Amino acid sequence: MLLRHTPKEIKARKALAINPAKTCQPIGAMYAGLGIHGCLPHSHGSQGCCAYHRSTLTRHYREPIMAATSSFTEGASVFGGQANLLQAFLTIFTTYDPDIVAVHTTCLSETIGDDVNQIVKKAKADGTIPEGKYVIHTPTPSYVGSHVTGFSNMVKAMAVQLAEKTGKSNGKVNIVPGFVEPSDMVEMKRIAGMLGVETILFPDTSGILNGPLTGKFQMYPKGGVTIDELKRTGDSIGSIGLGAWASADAVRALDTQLKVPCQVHDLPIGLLATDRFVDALRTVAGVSVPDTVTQERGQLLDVISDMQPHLYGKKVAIAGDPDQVIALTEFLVTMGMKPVHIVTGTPGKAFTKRIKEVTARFGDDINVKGPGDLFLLHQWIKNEPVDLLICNTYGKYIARDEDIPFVRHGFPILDRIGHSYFPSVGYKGGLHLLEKILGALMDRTDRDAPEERFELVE
Amino acid sequence: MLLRHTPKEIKARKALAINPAKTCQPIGAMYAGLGIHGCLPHSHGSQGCCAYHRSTLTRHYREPIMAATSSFTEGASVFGGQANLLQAFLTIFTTYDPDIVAVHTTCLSETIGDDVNQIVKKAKADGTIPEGKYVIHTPTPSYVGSHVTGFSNMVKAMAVQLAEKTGKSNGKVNIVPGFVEPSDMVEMKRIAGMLGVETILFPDTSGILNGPLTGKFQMYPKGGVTIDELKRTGDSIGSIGLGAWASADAVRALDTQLKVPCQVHDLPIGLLATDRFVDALRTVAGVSVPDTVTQERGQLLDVISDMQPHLYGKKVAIAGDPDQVIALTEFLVTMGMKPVHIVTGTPGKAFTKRIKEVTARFGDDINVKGPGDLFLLHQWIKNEPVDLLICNTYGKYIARDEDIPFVRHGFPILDRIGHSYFPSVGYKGGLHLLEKILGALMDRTDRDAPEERFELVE
Amino acid sequence: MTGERTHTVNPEEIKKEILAKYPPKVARKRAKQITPVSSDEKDGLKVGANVRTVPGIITQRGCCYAGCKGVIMGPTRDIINLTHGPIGCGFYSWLTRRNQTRPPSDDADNYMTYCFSTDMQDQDIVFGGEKKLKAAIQEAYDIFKPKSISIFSTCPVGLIGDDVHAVAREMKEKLGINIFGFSCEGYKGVSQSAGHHIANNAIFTHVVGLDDTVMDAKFKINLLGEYNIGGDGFVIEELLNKCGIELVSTFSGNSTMDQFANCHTADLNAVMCHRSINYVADMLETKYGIPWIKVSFLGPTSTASSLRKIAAYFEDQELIDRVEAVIAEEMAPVEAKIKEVKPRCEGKTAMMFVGGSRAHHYQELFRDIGMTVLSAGYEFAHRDDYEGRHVIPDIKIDADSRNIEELEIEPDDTRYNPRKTEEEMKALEEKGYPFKAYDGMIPEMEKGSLIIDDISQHETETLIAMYKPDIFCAGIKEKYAVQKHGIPMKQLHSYDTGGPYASFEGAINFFDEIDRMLNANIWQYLEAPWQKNPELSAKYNWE
Amino acid sequence: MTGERTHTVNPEEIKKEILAKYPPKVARKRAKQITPVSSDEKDGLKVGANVRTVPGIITQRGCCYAGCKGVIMGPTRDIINLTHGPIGCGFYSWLTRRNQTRPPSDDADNYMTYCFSTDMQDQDIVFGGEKKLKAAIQEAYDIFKPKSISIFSTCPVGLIGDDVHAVAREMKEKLGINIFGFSCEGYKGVSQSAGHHIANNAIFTHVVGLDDTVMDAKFKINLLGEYNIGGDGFVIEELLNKCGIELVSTFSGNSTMDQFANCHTADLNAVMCHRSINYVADMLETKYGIPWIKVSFLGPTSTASSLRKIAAYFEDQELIDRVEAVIAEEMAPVEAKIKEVKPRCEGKTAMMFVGGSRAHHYQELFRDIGMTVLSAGYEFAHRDDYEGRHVIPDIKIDADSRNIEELEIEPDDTRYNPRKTEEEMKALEEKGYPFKAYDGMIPEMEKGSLIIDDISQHETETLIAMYKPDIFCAGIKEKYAVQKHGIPMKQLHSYDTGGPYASFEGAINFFDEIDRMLNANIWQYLEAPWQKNPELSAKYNWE
Repeated sequence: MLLRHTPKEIKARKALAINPAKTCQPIGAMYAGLGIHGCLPHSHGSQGCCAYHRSTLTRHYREPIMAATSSFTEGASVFGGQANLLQAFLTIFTTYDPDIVAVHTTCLSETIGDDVNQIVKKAKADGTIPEGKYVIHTPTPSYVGSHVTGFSNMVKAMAVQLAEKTGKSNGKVNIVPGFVEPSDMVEMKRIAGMLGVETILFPDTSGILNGPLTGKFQMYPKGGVTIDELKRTGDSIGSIGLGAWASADAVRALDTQLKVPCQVHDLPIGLLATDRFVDALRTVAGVSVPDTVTQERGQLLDVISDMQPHLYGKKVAIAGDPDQVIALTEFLVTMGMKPVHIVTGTPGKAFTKRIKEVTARFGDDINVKGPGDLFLLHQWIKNEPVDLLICNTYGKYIARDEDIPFVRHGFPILDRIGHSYFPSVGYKGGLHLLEKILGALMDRTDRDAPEERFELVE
Repeated sequence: MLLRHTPKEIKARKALAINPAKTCQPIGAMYAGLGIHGCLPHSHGSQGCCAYHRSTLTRHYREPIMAATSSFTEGASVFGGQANLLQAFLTIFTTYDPDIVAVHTTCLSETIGDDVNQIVKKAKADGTIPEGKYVIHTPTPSYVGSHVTGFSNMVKAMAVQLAEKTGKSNGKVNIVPGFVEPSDMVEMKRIAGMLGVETILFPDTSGILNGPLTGKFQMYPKGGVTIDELKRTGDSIGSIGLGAWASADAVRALDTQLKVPCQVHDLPIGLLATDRFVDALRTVAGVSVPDTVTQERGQLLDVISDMQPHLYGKKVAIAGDPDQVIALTEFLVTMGMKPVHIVTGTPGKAFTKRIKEVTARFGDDINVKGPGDLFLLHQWIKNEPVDLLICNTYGKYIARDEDIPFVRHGFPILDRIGHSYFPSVGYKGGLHLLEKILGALMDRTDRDAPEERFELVE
Repeated sequence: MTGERTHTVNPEEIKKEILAKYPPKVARKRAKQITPVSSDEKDGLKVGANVRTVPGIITQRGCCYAGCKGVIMGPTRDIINLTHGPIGCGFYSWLTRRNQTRPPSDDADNYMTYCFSTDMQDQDIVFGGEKKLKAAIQEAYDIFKPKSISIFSTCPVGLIGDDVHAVAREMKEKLGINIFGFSCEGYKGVSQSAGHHIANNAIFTHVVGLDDTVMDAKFKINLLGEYNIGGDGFVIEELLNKCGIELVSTFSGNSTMDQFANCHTADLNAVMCHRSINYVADMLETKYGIPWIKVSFLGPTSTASSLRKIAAYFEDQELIDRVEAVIAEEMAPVEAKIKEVKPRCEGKTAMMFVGGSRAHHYQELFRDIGMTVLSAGYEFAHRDDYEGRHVIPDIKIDADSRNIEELEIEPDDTRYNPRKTEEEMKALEEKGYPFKAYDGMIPEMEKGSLIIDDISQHETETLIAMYKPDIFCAGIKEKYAVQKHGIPMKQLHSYDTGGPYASFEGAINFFDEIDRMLNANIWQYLEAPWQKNPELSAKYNWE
Repeated sequence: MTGERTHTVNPEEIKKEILAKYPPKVARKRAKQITPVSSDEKDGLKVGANVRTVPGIITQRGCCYAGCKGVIMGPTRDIINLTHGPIGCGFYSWLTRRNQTRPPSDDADNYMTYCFSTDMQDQDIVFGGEKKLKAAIQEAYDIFKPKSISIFSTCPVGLIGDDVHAVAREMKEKLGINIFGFSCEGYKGVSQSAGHHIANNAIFTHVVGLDDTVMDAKFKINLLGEYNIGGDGFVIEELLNKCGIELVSTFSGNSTMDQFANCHTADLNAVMCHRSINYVADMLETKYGIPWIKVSFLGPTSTASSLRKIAAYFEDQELIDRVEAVIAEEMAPVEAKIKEVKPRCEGKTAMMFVGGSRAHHYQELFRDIGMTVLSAGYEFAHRDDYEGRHVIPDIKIDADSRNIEELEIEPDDTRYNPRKTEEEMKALEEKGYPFKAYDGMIPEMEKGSLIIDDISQHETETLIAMYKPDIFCAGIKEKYAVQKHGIPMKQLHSYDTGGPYASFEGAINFFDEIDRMLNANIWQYLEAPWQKNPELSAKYNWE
């Protein structure tokens, strides 16, 4: 057994995290920063943080992840990181020439209390940040929240630190897509496009983290939301934040500070959440939903109805980020499946409440914990086995030990491709998810079928 | 063992087909007919043919397949089927009100020598075919060729029997997509759209065989090439036939009869065949290829290069339709894989030649047979095992017996979803195929890995 | 809320509505096959059946070959079933029926997963296919050394005059194994039914009686007309065995040629699907003296009563007691399941159009969970399957039926052995024991329902539009057209991916399945929010 | 065609080109770490190393924690490695290094697949994390009953003043198992290297020497600095065993605490990665009298010579003979593979920037198949890893290094036992036997090549643009930036998904891998047809 020390008996833990279902803020902030065109994310802390985040993002996307670090030494940790950050700006703008640097902090710089805002001001004032170049920044202490929090913080920083209000509407809708894949961002834009809604989607890692092989490395690939677009988010007719954890803060800040009205919705994963997303776009922009969208909806519905015998009543364990897990759970319930063990690593009390809402038809018959970890999830599974596990790559250890069909979803996925290219949001994304879920379940049926029940037609 | 009687030792067979890799013409003609908007395919023969074809197409598409039959009895078989066909026209146009009926024959009506052309003329003359309604027809004797031949024949009938030449160019390019999925047809149109090329794609089963669930059954769903469009194919600037087996006859007929110049290309599956398709579109229409297309190409290339360790040198067995298998084989070779056993059930001498071309780097070290059957393929595999099998659903019996990773591709796929919704043509289709291939290979690696080699990062 | 609908729709009106859309001659023809059940008095109701389908009408029906090869011979595992014809016929009948097969060992014969065909080409049509057929048999023999090969004729075979029977005789002699053919060309008869008859005849002629070994068992019967779809046959056999009853053969789920050869040694024939196999039952009685009874193992009541019928036949108290004990034991979980499921299904409505017996047999299962069958009909039945066997003498033999050979069977010279004396039979019958009896579907149909034989796509649509049923049962070709309406559709040919549904165990599966289908939440999402609520004002909110 | 390039590019020019793009101060700093090899005479070449990375420069380097927890302690399977800090550090070092572990039985301890962390929250930062750390240790003990727990400090731990060592002592006493801590905060030192040193110190202090049991084997050694990436350690151990040499311990691939506790009973330390583990080798010699030698099992020549070196140490003819026999046997397939692969690889060029020894060790493997290394450098080495151990006395201890504790080791009172007398050592040395010797990378580098320490992204780009290498070796962070150029990139930290590459067997794997990477046809398709041939005339054709 790969996880041979995991006992069935569950003992309460208060201090020890085992096999976490989250990681720390800065990586989320780095990911968000990569979604601005011409941006170099910068990690203000020990160089190991930056190395770890770049490595993990690289393994997940199989794409270059460029980011710089303040390379703290013991001295800097004692005397403060201002000199490091100023040197970093100088090096970066001289050598790598980004349009914008997105600075996030780490537990180190937060613990010693570096005032990044102050340092950036100084750097602007003294020309270390050249004219026409931008620096945005956000505190992302690793000991608060999770990678989702870090993402949220950096997205909020984009809005707050760049958005301007001219008073003249640009007729666009801001979409904050949440901590999702580049493919998901493309799909959100495609859906909005089908509705004829012009959008500013930020951050936008498409074109950057699913880039082509062309024989040429580009430090700043095509793609990403532009600084100019970010500035104009203040003139949009409204904002839609997708995912309360990852996107609410940014759209609310625009609402509060620049009076851009906002809505916060679940990530549009699955039939109903996509319905709400489309409906929100429609009502915010005052457009009609074209038949092409309704057609895609109907296709998803069609496949779900066709495949009911394989879906209905199947028990599922899920772990992942709260916005993802909430929408996924609702999708599974919509399809007739029964999510029985649900964990997120990211804190936030609303999680349990929302999960209880979307699983209401099952009453109290659901294990849910946020924040929880994969060790707990595994123990739950040992106590009540499931037909399917949906989790990031780390779930594979549980899946193999317990011999459970496994669908990879979430962050990070280190051992398969596809997530960068095929969305899970929208109706098409739902179909793709469904294809994977059915594939996992039906492969298992085929594997375990006695010969007389090995079926040609399923 | 599911196929327990299949011996390793190969004995030559001349008369006995075992586990065929093809089926008969009429089903291909029926499928093609469904790709015209408002069309009811009609099977001129025994009602069992129609039932079988509808069942198989239904199981593959999980969609309603509407088609009528002449319901031959013994009497009709002796005295000829004219009365049946005339009655059928009457019933059909009265009760089901299609815009067009696409008649194909069967071995029965062919053997007795029914002159469908003559019957249709008569029915037109006497008003059994109402004014403004159309009937096209093609001979599809089951004892010649395969389902691909039947498809080709019906597509040719569409062109020949409906196309007109006004002398005024419509600026469009005809695309005959080959015997592919609705999703593939959508993708071909999307690619042409990205290039800004206006097309008439026929037949077009998208919207018809991947339809939505809406709470209402539509006998003639939205979608399909219209009769009007088919008429105008004669005014197009050129035709591109994709797949020599399924599409060449139609585009050549348009060339010969109406002087619409044509090109015939491989199905655009995989990097290089898609390159040729895009390049053909570009040169025929005289347009530039936009960056968006080059970007998609680069994405496919990128993933192939990233995943080389999992692909390179892997041995593959493939069975399917000749146009599909040729393009697939080339794709596998492009990716560094080694297709070692290749079978199609459809006759045609060019098959072996083309396969030898695309596998040239492996010299004579390849088993290829057309027409061959799955029994032979299985025997080859027993003699030289492979790392992957690509085949329609019937391949699952071989895959389970021989414990080979299995990717479903081709017709029919009766036990999984996805083929109707996710293309395998184009660069995106290549990515989707690749996702499936890698999934199959890597799942196997994970399954068989000793614990110390069970990898988080692959 | 539900169930009320039944009474708001008049079946006569529906019939009218249906016929209105046909050309007059077609309407007249169809009228005879559409029978409203307008009152509780059902005597004299007739249902036209086993007649030609009007060309162009979009029927459910298949062909003679499908009935012969697909239905009857397909499930037999130890024979090479060789299709003589173009590739399609063999291809489409390859593994598509879900009849399960479980050989006794890993090296026992099992050709179920194989498709054998002569794959006729145009030159075979022109010059005749007998040579190729012979060569194919030889190749099959060389590779597989099977104990038996059968040949199925497809449409062109009869037309070009290939004599498959002569070829069979020749190759049988040459190879020394049992080889025989079926003249089951697709155009014969009006539906699969012709193929059943042809299959029955050939099996009876070429196989039955070849092995006189008598099984060492006290109560041994044949189960006829059970094809082991989704494992039905397995659970029925288990149930019988539990009662102490042994199967000599099953026609033809999970069957072997050896069982057929030996089946004349059984003491009773229990017939499930009357339509497809009653010929064999009759012939076995005439030739060997084995009585037959109609049974059904679909639905707990039928299952119990069928077991009791078999036990009563043997007139053995020990067996009768054992059967009662088994019924008591098995019924408990079924009743518990009904209790669980019924509240969610009660009052809902169903329709079923399928086969030649299932559209009848399954009605009990729906009734058990409080559901009403609004309309039903068969795909390839004869009038007796609707009206009961008493109608047989009245059935007019038309040209299509006349062409299907009726074997002349005589009592076997040496082996005719009436299992019961005439007196014993009479005594049982007087106690109400129903030998050779089948009342058909009509008695099951409630007032307000509609019987439709050989239903068409147009009729299906009209029924759905007017009756608005909660569930529809038919075959794969109808499935998705029905489901597009948002109405779940259950395949009662192949059971979708489900089953077994026979026996007590199967009933539980079926109740669960219907419960799932009626109550899956997916059907509530047919409308998108913008369809439900098309106004266009945005409400901004923070949560 | 290839290989020629080497001589067309002047390393001095490249250096100039690189430096031109830096701010002047940065350029001055980097200049010291970039060393062109401009002539065949390499004496006196210096490579600045183990110095701070300039902020903002996009370095390959990680942190002290990564070196301590990730590299050294990570591979040890029977200890709970508990990260005290926010969740990220533990998360990123969870199963990401491909160091393989094979416990002797299914129930033997193996915590490799687990990530343990105190997941510090803001209140822990404010109020101190010791309480939580203690509780976490208690919980770990309660659930797992491990034989040992170690604690890794992350950045905030040192800053807020948590005394992990005090906690360790307290809990060790309370629970009666071995518990100890590492002050390996991420900001310490200038790279992972600091962490190696800290890990070495703690293991030596808290574990080595705890078990005096002597293994019953004639030739027993420790293998130091081998982390079993991709199974390298497995094949090396197999090879040694084949020769009759037993491993008492490996630092730290596939290792256990018990092995560490017992390692002082070995008779020789063979050091693979000099950089990461030479501290332990030195300390074991000082305290227990075990000599050490530098070995490498990467490349067949090195592997053979390392085996011979070990055999020579034991001065046992039987062993020497056996080693020669093994080498002869193992070398044959390697030579065959070289013969197969070399024609396809010869003349191609490589670069490697990685680790603290691999950028040196792997050069032999490339050379064996006719390839040239154009440029190389380490990520976290010290000057001795470039220039050889003779330079150690000259290395200036800067502030960053000074903070890393240097243990004062004395010979053990009772257990100090020189394995060889001074005379024996001297005798061997006079025969050229190289105790404690390491010449570093420089001798490997050819004229025209360029050595770069702590390479940056900008420098990588410049190298690629100017040298146009055929293959590039580095780590995951560099992989795809390199491959975007159409140049295959081999990870030499984690081997991508490959390995083992050590020993004779591994060499064959490596040659195959490089052959594949250089010759995969995918690289020839970078250009689309419309890019190659942009004119716009259609050619119509029928085939």
